[in-house]
Amino acid sequence: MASDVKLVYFAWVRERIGKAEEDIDLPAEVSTVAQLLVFLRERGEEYRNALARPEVIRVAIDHEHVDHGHSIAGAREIALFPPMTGG
Amino acid sequence: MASDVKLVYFAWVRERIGKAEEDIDLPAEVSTVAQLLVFLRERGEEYRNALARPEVIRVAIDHEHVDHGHSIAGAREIALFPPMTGG
Amino acid sequence: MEPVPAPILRIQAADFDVAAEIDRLSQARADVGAIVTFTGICRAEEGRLAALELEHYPGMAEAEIGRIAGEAVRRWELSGLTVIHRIGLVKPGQNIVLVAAGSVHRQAAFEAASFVMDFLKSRAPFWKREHLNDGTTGDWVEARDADEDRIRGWAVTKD
Amino acid sequence: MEPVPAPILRIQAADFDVAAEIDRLSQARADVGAIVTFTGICRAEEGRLAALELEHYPGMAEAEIGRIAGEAVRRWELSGLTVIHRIGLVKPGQNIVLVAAGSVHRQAAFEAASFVMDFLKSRAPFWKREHLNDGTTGDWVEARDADEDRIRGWAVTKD
Repeated sequence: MASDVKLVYFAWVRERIGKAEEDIDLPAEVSTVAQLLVFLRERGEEYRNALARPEVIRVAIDHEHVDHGHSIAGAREIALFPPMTGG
Repeated sequence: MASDVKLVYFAWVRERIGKAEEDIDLPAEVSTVAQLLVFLRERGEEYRNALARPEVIRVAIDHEHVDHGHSIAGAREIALFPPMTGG
Repeated sequence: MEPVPAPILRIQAADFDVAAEIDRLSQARADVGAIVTFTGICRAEEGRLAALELEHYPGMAEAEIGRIAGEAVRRWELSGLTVIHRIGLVKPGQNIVLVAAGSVHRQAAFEAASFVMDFLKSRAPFWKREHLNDGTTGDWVEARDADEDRIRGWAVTKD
Repeated sequence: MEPVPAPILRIQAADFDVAAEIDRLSQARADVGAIVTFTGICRAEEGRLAALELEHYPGMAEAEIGRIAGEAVRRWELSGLTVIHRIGLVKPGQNIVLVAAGSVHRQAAFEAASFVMDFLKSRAPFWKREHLNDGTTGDWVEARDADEDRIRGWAVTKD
């Protein structure tokens, strides 16, 4: 069962992937954040470049921080971005 | 050898003693802050009233905090006051 | 204690007026004895920097600041809390962020303002990029490990 | 780091302008990234209070604030430090004291401002007396044990 989810990117993740957001069909076997990052790296060089060091990628599901072991089931919007530098 | 020193009082110590400052001749045997407080309590009821609980009296010699064991030798100005409540 | 006014939380391109925000907190209740403000200012970085560009994640930034402010209001007895974060281009010497906390006693105001700043730095989705005086766009500012460490410090205190 | 401007230390009957003091700190150097202010305000004490009367020990108050500020400048890398303490009559809602600390990084500014306030409270020779709304002169404000405890906390950190 594939699911349709909106991905949004910020800062240098956005720049390297070359877009701010996209809707994507995820295969059923992609069920965690970590698996999503593996899946995305297979989509092309720009993704491999943006996500080369997955340990520095921060992830939010529906506007809440999650860690890489978190399930993405039911997610409407998944955001990928570098560590935050506000304040 | 008696010494002449200026005593200054603040807040309720000043109010209870009934004056803001005085010059006083101290006998030679009054050589520490604690001994000064004993000596002053013998000067009259207003002093006994002001200094009844010597443990709450703060003392400064020449504008610096000192504890009750401190020597008063060479002091020009000795201040007695309650715990501070500024800020 | 009188009721706690809802925190004032704003994300805006415009500058803010620290004095007006302090006045708002001091007038909100008659028992305010202490107001602590933190103002974050764009540094010149030895003259290299023309401006910082502040990007944010609309929707999540508001939600996350709301969660941080809510936690601060639960942890400390505050009479008021204001958080303002700017977005867009900010020049050296200009304001980036304001946190202002009011309380009956000073320690609550100090701790709450420090807590909110620590979590804003490491949890609120904002990113800074340098624009340089030579006309080029510089690097994204790197997160500091020290900031992440401070978050863990508060978590330990919490348990 | 650029040179540290001498701390600005004032004891005055007049009110102060927090915004002006923040501006002075932020303009003093190009590498100021963080300014923390503490403003102490006269509380209404449930409407009982007409004013606080602030007495000080002239000469020693200036000396002691100078020692406290000097210790703060030695302990933390500050770009500037301002301490203003009012004397005389202060009404509810009005300012009593301002401590403002600037630094490259936020933690130094927070800690220095908190340190200076703790020592001002327990070491600077100022005393507050209440003037009540019924026209009488009330009690001298009692020192809080918690304030004395905080001083010891800093001393432990120092060793």
